[in-house]
Amino acid sequence: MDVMSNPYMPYPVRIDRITVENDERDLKTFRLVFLDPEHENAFDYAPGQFAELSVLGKGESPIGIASSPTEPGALLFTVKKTGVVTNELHNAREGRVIGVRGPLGNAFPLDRMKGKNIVIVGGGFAFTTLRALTTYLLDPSNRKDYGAITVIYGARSPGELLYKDELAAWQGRDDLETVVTVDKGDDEWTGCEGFVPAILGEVAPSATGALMVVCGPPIMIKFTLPVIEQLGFAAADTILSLEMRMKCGIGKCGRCNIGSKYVCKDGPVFTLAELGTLPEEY
Amino acid sequence: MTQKTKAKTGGANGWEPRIAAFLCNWCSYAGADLAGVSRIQYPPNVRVIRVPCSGRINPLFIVKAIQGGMDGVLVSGCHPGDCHYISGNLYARRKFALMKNLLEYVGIEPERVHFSWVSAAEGVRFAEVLTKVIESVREVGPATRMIKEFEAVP
Amino acid sequence: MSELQGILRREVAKLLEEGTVDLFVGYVDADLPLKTSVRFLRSPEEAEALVWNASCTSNPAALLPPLFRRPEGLRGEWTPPRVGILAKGCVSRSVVGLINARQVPRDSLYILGIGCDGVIDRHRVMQRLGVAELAEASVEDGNVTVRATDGTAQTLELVEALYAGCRVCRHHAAVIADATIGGEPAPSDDETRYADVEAFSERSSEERWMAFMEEISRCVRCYACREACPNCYCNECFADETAPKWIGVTTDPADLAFFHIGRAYHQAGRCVDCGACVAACPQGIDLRLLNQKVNQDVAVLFGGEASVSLEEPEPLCQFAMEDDQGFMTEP
Amino acid sequence: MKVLTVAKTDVPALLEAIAAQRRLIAPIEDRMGTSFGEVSDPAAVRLDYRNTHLSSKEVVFPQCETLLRFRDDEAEDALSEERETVLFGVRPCDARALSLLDRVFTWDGLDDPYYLRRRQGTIVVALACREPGPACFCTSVGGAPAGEAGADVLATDLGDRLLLQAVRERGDALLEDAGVGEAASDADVEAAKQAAESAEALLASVKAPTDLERLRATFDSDVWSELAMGCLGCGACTYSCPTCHCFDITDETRKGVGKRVRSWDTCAFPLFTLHGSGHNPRPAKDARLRQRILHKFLYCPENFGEVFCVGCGRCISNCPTGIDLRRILERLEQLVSAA
Repeated sequence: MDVMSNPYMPYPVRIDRITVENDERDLKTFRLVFLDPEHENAFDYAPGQFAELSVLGKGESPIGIASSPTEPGALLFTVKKTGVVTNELHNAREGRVIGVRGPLGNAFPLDRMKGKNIVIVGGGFAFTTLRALTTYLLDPSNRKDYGAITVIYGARSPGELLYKDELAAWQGRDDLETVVTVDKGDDEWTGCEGFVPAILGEVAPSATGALMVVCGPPIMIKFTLPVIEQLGFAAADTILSLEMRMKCGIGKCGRCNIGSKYVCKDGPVFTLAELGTLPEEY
Repeated sequence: MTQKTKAKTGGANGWEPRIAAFLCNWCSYAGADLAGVSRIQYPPNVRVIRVPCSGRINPLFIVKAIQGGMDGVLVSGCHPGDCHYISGNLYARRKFALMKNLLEYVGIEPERVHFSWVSAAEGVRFAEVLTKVIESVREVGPATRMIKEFEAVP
Repeated sequence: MSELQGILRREVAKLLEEGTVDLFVGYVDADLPLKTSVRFLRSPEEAEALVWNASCTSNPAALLPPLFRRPEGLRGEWTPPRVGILAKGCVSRSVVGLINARQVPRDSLYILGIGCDGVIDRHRVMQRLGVAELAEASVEDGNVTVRATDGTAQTLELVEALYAGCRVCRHHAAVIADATIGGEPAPSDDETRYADVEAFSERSSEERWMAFMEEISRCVRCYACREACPNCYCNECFADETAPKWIGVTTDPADLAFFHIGRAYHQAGRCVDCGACVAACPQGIDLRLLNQKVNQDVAVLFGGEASVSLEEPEPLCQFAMEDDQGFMTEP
Repeated sequence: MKVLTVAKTDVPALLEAIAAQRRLIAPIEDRMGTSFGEVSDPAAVRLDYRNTHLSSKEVVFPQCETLLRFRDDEAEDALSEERETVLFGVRPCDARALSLLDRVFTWDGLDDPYYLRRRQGTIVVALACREPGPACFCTSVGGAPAGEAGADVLATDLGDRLLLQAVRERGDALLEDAGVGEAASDADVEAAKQAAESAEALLASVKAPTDLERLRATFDSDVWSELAMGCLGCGACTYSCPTCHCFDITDETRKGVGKRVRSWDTCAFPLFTLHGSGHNPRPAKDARLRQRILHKFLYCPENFGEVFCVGCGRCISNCPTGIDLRRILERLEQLVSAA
């Protein structure tokens, strides 16, 4: 059976470049290039979706796609070293062939976002698909479709921030507001200090005609949601992305099942209103 | 790996036994070391894994080694009474007796699983034990039980 | 039996009534022939449902350790519950094993010992009678009666229907108890305790390997044997570990062999031959054939018996200088 | 559609004719009673059993199935051509379970090629129940002892002969092709109907909760920890369940050669949902038991409009501690109707 019609077959890709993202060296970004250009065409994705990174002999790991479809030629995945597969990836060298299976899951509601102001709030390592979204929105062919863009991104320390060069570039642009914060700065840090919820409260983006997209570790989400509510964002206008253990990625294996939803198929992107109808099992 | 493919990759006689040897750091590893520096000849079929104490050996290591394609396993530690940790080898002795019996019982050839005491001063003894282990494994041939089979691939 | 059942219900009602225990775990009737359910009782009224008969096969000690683990995420004070358990001989030994292994606190337990004449092995009944199903069966007058779809009935003497371990049991009564009900059946002096193991051992290595693989080839990896065993309280079983990954999750013969060798081996010096794993296996694998080998070796080599006392360390938690080392390789 | 009778003495000939060009899987006696197995001797096929101790899902959804094979970094899919298979003599509950599995494996257009290849090549001959087993409750969950769901042919034991009613094209073609048996009389069909009715009358009725809205409200109830107290957390129930379909995907490898395999898995195991970070959304067995029950009786009805339980009773007879799904359902219904 053709690789493109068997959902369990990964596309072979070459690790083109590996970037160490943080001081702890447990976050690396992999730039992956399809061996077969036809596969790249078939891999039709949108920001918010994820894919299974496949290392033959080790297994697969579901990872959010950090690149935007507006950056053709390669896919980006930022991977934290946690288990068997991600360890293997971290030990891999540039040039190695691995597999990508996807795109899987749903995407951020790009159509619904049109004409709206977009507030993007991210914390730590969960910023990956938000980078994809921001990059997509900033693309010259898309930028005019969307209103004001505010990005608030925080990490534990300056060394733990992802995509530092891009953040700097965004901060220099006038078509979006970028606020980067760290829990605690170091000697060289000149930017914002403070937790994401507090900074969000200070920046206080208007909820009028706006959508909120928020991704981060559970503890950040917990304290950010009340702020979002205070700012006046409705639950239906607050968009989150869930993390669950996954295997098949196509709504069969049952692992990521929450209530009647399968995170891999119906998610990972949900509005806060949708999450409210699901049992709290995530 | 099956018997057949093993035969293909083997030496002049078609096959050479591969032995995993778990040696305690304080006695048997030093014994093996002594055998080496004393230029005592012993067969090269062994892969040595150094462990702090024979009491550290999880008996499942032995099963895993055989499943992983080793043809025989040797576990060696300090003589009773000489354990660096006082009694690690004595607890281990009970565990090993049971594991050896259980493996033999389910049909893993007893010739593959060996235990011995070798002190740091016994370089000769180490070489002798190892030679005996290899002879014993040679008698039963390549390990085939517990080995996972894989179909042909591209 | 029914008189004893009455005493049991009264005793348990009293324990719950007087607040001696918060929970009591015993057996109630299941809606299936030759089966009972394990039930945790909270109120004295529920004690009326308790039963005591030859179908009380499970070992409820397996359910104890989680009760004494602090609930995840709970902050502040937490008092473990006081739990009563109906303990036939083997169950009481499992409780001893759990106490010795610091998995359950003695102080929080109330052990109600009960004399046991042995429990039925359903697979054995089917095999002995040559029936494929136990759709209708009952125990009357020391006989197990099984009725087939065509209405014909077959009977088997109860003693013949018992789990093999029960027929050679030395501990019909609880080895520790806070109170005991029922008589104290005499321990078996049956010398055939390891007969199956000995018969198996006599076969050739090749034959044993084939027979072992044939037996475990039925395994579906449901881990009912593991979960039903009070000894399997590990937070993470070797079979579930991924680093190191001991075994795959498949039913490849090599994975099955590793699991069953590992499982049986981990019973060394701890198995009380309660038969819970055998009763739990949905595939009828003769797990006792493996357990008893290890039990025999522990008894013969170290003269030990698992979990019979709170004072004596378990057989593998001790050693003797003069332990047998005839198995060692000498140059 | 063909309606035939085959004398019991001709059943081996029928099976032989079916097996001539296909793989024949039927109930065969084994140590645990009756199990599905590939038939080599038609005389060994048992049609007088109540139910097999494991379900027939293994035929279309094997416990372990190779998805792909690989060497180093190169993989190829392991989809093999499947021989046409006849699953002969499954109870209607198991046949119905196959039709439910179909829903999952084709859900939202996300077809599972491995499942479909087996399923599409499998012709199902269901055997109506005359004497339900002691744990059976199919009529309480939408099934029937002579139900046709998932079946291509429905067979009924009429004493000295089998009545074979084709209920789908494939079944019709199978009977045509086998060429054994003669046209059935109206009396035979009537007799089968009677048999189905009397079997139905033998089945106890279990009051299962049907109000989904209220069932959802039990999520935070204490009832789950009460129900889960006796649960060991093993997979005996889910592995013997004909509709449970959760699986794991793992790589098996040796020196660069290997395979990617999917194997049955179960929500009863803590590892099932354990995140890499150590967080577990269902950390305790009450949450896991709740998942098993609500998946079948709430989430699947929401997604597919059908309860994912066919009332075969295997989870009941296989539970090591005697947990009885019927009692769980009644307890939930009690709770739901009291709400």
